[in-house]
Amino acid sequence: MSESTPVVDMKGISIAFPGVKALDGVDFRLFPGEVHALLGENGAGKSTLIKALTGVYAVDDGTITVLGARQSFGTPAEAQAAGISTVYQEVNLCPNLSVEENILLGREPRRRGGIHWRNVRRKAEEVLDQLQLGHIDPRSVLSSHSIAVQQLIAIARAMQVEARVLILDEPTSSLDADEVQQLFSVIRTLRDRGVAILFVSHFLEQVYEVSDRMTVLRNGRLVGEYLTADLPRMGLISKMIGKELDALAELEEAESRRQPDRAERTPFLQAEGLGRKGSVRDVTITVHAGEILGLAGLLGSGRTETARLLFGADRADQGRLSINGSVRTLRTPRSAIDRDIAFSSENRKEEGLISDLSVRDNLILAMQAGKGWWRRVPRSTQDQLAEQFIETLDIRPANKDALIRDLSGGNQQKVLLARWLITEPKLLILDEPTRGIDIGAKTQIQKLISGLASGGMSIVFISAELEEVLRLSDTIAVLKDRHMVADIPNDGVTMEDVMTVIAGTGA
Amino acid sequence: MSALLRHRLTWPVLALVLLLLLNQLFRADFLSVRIQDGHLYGSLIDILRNGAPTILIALGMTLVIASRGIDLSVGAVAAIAGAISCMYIYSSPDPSSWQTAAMGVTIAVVAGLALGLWNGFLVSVIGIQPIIATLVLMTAGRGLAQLVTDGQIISVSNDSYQAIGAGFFLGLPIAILIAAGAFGVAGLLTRRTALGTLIEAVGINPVASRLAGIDARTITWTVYVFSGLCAAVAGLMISSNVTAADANNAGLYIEMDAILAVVIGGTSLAGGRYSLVGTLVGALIIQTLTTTVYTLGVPPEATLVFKALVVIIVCLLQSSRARTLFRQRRRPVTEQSQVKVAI
Amino acid sequence: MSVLTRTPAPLDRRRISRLQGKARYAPSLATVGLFLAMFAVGAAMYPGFLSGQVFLNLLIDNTFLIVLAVGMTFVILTGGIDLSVGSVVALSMMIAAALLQAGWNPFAVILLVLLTGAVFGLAMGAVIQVFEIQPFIVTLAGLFLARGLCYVISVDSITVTDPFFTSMAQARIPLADKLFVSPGVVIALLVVAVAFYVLHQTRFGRTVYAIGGGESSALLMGLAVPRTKILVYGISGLCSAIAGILFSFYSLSGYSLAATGLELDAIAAVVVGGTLLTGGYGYVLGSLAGVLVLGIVQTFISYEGTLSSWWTRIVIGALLLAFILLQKLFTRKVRLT
Amino acid sequence: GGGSDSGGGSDAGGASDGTITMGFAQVGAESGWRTANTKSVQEAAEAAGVDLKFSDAQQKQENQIKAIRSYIQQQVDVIAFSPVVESGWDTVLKEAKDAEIPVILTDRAVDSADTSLYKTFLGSDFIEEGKKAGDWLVEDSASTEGPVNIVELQGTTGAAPAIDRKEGFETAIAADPDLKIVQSQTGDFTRSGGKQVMEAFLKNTPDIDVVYAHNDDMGLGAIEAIEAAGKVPGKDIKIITVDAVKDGMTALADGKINFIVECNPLLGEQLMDLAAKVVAGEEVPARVVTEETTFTPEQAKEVLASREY
Ligand SMILES: Nc1ncnc2c1ncn2[C@@H]1O[C@H](COP(=O)(O)OP(=O)(O)OP(=O)(O)O)[C@@H](O)[C@H]1O
Ligand SMILES: Nc1ncnc2c1ncn2[C@@H]1O[C@H](COP(=O)(O)OP(=O)(O)OP(=O)(O)O)[C@@H](O)[C@H]1O
Ligand SMILES: [Mg+2]
Ligand SMILES: [Mg+2]
Repeated sequence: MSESTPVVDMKGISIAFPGVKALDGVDFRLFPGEVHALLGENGAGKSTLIKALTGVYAVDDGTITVLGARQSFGTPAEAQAAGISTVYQEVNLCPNLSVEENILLGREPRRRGGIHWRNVRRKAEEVLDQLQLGHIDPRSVLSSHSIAVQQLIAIARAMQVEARVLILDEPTSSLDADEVQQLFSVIRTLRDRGVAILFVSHFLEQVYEVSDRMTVLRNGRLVGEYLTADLPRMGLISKMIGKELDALAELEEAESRRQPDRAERTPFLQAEGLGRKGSVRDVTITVHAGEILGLAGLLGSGRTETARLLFGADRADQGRLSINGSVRTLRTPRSAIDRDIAFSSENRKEEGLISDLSVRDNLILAMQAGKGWWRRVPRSTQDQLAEQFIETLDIRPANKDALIRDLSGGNQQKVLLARWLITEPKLLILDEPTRGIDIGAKTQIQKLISGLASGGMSIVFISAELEEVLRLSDTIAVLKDRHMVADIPNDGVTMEDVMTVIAGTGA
Repeated sequence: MSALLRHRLTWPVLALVLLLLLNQLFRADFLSVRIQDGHLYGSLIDILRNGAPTILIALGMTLVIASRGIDLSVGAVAAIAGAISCMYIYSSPDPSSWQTAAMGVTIAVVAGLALGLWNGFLVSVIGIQPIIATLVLMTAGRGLAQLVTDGQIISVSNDSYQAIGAGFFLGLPIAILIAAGAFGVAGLLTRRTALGTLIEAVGINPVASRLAGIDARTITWTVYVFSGLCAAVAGLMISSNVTAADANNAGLYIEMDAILAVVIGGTSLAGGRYSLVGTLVGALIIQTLTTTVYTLGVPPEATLVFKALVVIIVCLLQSSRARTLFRQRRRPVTEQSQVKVAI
Repeated sequence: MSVLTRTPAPLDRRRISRLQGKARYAPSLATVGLFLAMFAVGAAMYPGFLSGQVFLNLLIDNTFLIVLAVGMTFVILTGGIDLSVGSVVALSMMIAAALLQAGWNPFAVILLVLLTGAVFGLAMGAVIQVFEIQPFIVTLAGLFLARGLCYVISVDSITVTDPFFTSMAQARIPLADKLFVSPGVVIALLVVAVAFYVLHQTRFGRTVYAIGGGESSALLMGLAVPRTKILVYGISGLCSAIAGILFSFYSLSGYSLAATGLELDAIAAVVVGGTLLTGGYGYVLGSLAGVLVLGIVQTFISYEGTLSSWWTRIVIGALLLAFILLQKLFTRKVRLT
Repeated sequence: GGGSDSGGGSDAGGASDGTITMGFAQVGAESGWRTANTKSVQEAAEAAGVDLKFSDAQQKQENQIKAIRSYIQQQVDVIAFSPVVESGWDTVLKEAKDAEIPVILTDRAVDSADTSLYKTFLGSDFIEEGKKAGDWLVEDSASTEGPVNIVELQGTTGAAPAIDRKEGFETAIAADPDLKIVQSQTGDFTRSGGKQVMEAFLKNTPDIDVVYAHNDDMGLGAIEAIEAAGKVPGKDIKIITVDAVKDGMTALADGKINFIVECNPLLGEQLMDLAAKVVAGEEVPARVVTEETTFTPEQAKEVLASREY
């Protein structure tokens, strides 16, 4: 990694949104042949910096130099033409088009005026193979794939061009270990070819594994630029959150929660052979009051679909479900909510956010829906609840009137979590609640979850990180190929145990 | 000051004022209002009275649009309501008593509610795209109205009935009082209860709203019923104003005027956030525009060109882009709601 | 931090997602199927209905609507709408008729009309894009403007006597035994073919779909969103002008009140043809089928011949409803979102 | 002969068994006048034993052309229609001629240069109606001194009756230089249009003497506006209209309207007579003008009871 001239040199970048100074005089350099991690808490300004570089936002102040030339891209297209290829934080593809098209949109190979569809398919397959995604049918519609797969396709799209700069904004938040490794090996190959790579992630292991250099932001300001080798992990964390190390030690401390005695617990929800045609089957689980049930399984194994059945978002057509001792058919989310069940979806953009409404309105939504339209939650209660949760979950900016779409990804997630906590459910189903959340907030949320369980709430917890599942859950239900294969009480279960179950039992 | 300039109602209100001033310029007594026969008389009063049906329909339309829908059938519903009430009064044994009028009005309003129910059913239960669902009634509705009147223009002479559209109370046109009342009720209903927020939520992201436990179906249904109600009352006003039910022409193209009013008022057709006050201003702009054409004596063949130009100018003024174009470039990509579902 | 690994996805998943891909065609296919069914019902109910010429008349009588629906499909695919098409048809007819009356060369007239339509559309597109005003309102203003300009040209109707236009109006292209189509049909079908090609074989066409799928995503993917959005309205304007010429061939006149409400017919045809008004899903061939469905509804009514005016309207509404309900029934299983 | 080989109920031989099949393509149902016209045709057809195929074009020329094509396809014996607009009929009329189906125009004319495309035109003369209105006014105001301010409520912009009634009226009043049209605006042939326009006129021009409305409905709307302004219709402001529908005649009898030019919608019987002759191959005159008169309040009172529409 030579100190040659940077491909990208941003100086004194400032961007203000109404009410927020998202970036304040930030400098940033990116050299060819390096993997550069951009780090910071939720809302630190990482995504904004990327968008400033790629022409999505106009900068208020500062200069951007790309390949030695002053640039101010007016559109992402111009940035792309200048050799900057970007995967933005939210999946930004077209759900109505096929996978191959999403990969090659705008640069389809042509032949005699028309698109050469055979070549489109070939090129798409090539890049999918590179990411070991050969099993995905390039002709399938994007929206038929889970968020994780869509994320991978977005990455495939970015890698499909011969770019000078590759920007990846939280590409790994929904990927599994294999895919992360696969992605990294491609990243390394590209780096060795001299591509400059900008990488954003909240997984510090990954940052240390793949990056050569890092830039830390805090509250829109530059904290510093470091060589990865020079900055130990704890040092990095304290730079990110601006606190000293002992405060962190406390954060890292694992929770020790009194596990309620199995015998004395009352089952809140029981599913027997629950299933739905074309979706999952054989879901037999019991969630007791005060218990955390973890759903483990591979990507696409049907965890999300199980959660949706339990919440009535999809209607079960097999098996039996009983809640609080009586048999119920959940036809709609409403009927689940009326039985004190809550569900926070993994797909926050499409299934969570009401983007044009304020943080307060979003927070209050589920509670309001429960009360019906006639009985409005009084404004004072709304304000008080909003303030309370903005404080407990450290939602930034701490402005209840901000539109939720203007919040950073992690902060949006917190608002959605708060939406359900306000309803004080008896069973809370959390699908990937910690995705895209910075390490401080993540620990906070984990604490919160076990705190809630201690208070008697039942929780169904889904996470792509098995460690997290193991750490929090009292019982682990394992899914494989969209049916349930095992139900393991978590008394000293290890990752290997779970892996064995997944690998072992025949399909 | 800059906050005032940014407010989304500033330009529509300004446009309205400009239009009124333009009229004043051409006719010195345009803005003057005098008392005649115990009630207010003047062009401004005419604008309010003639604008009342549009205001009313636009009110219902605002909520429909906020929920990501559209209601093309309002004109036909207005025609049906007018036809039913006039036919009832016309064929009743005592066509001039207030009881007859009251009964006719009641039947018409019930019919409006039923037609709203029907639209809402097609949209929220069957799941037909609103534009098509309401197109069905738009097409068939005028036929139904003509069926009721047997294709004739039904004249009634009933003072109580005539009062709805042409009468005065405390010197003010009753039509505008009704519209104001409906406006107040709608404002209260949507802002004092949670209805407004829930409609917006359904309009912005129906999937997320459902998962948050909102009964999107009932909400959607409700807005169409409300729209039907507004259209029926507007239809009563229209027919009462000329003391006759004209099944073919009553409320013709009023759906376009209403949508135009809603959009000028700053509500996006993509659903979501809406502004009732904006709609009110929008409807007044449209009515003033019509009156302006008559006042200025714009030749009939140039009338539409004139209307088009005014609409374009109003919208250009109102567009946030036009304002920022003259200032510095500030263009975050508008994060439109990504969820695409059939409206 | 370790995360689970993935086993290769089971094979049937591939098939499922492929099926979901096919489901995109379902609404359009349902339209075609239902059209055929209606034709069969008509044949059973009315003597003389089952004839090739009845079908060909559907094309002959709807050439302009087919072309309009094609242009409208482009616009709706991007999630927009164009209300001005009916008025632009009338304007095109007026310009053509007035210029022909003034003795212009018919080909020069056609060229000028097409240019006017395209420029009119592009101008609306530019206003929509640059000033970020909603398409509905811009094109509604366009509707007023074009209609108003018709009156400015002439309040009276103008007859076209130009020999070229007359020959285009009265020429018959024989197909088989006593079956014929008009030259307009050939032009309209050509427009459909070109549109199909553009939408499915060019980057521009794919961008149209992408914008409908998510405008901000398309922008972030580096697609030429602004240009495409403007062009789409240009295309719709151009199609309206072509439709205007076809209407002139059809009626050999220019009339300010012609083609009123045609925009609603075009929108209805597109939607009946399976296109989602929110954009992103739909096909021009579906729109063609949509036009035929609307046409056959009218044929039904004129064959019935005993409906009074209001029953005509009621029956049209009812048939439309029945059709939409059936379409819904056939595509019920399909979740497009 | 077309594709139908089964020779259904309405083959060309229909005439030989005595029943005539007539295809009638109506403009629409846009006014009470039009509905009366439709009813008259339907009733007359029934009385004459004519098998009537009726279609409503909803004011669209293309719909009317489609209907006529379908009549040709169905091989009716005679086609009658009220064209939405004057121009643009040559193609489809040629098709009818080729299929040897005679065509009769009702109510409105077409401007085809080739008059052999249709057998006859039965209907009123709109220019004449305008003239009659104008003539009455010239006569009526001959005694008054000074300028007479006229406001005109036009029909739908571009519609033939609107254009012709305006033209005829203007021609007639040119005879008296005192008569001046001070304002003219379209009221779209509707009551509410007439009322709104009149409201604005009243405020613009304080001394209106005469209202000339292209149909009764707009005149009736104007009456309401005039009354609301505190003036007396028929006295302070004179009103002339065209049509003579029942509501108009009632207002005339009440003295709220001063003069109505009749435009008779009851063409049914005349049409059936003509159709029978045409199908039988007899000669018919190329132009049949409907019997039409004018009404003063006194005449209105006499005939009001017997008016059918
Ligand atoms: N379009 C916008 N309008 C207003 N404020 C915005 C907008 N986009 C971002 N912000 C604000 O700018 C700040 C920085 O946001 P940004 O998305 O860059 O954070 P981030 O570092 O990417 O966080 P995360 O890790 O949660 O994704 C936040 O306070 C956010 O609320
Ligand atoms: N590899 C794949 N190819 C095609 N479709 C897939 C694939 N993986 C998942 N899906 C589809 O995505 C949807 C979601 O599966 P689901 O979300 O229940 O799994 P999950 O265990 O929650 O996995 P994830 O970690 O992706 O959320 C299902 O409809 C499934 O058919
Ligand atoms: Mg971010
Ligand atoms: Mg999942």
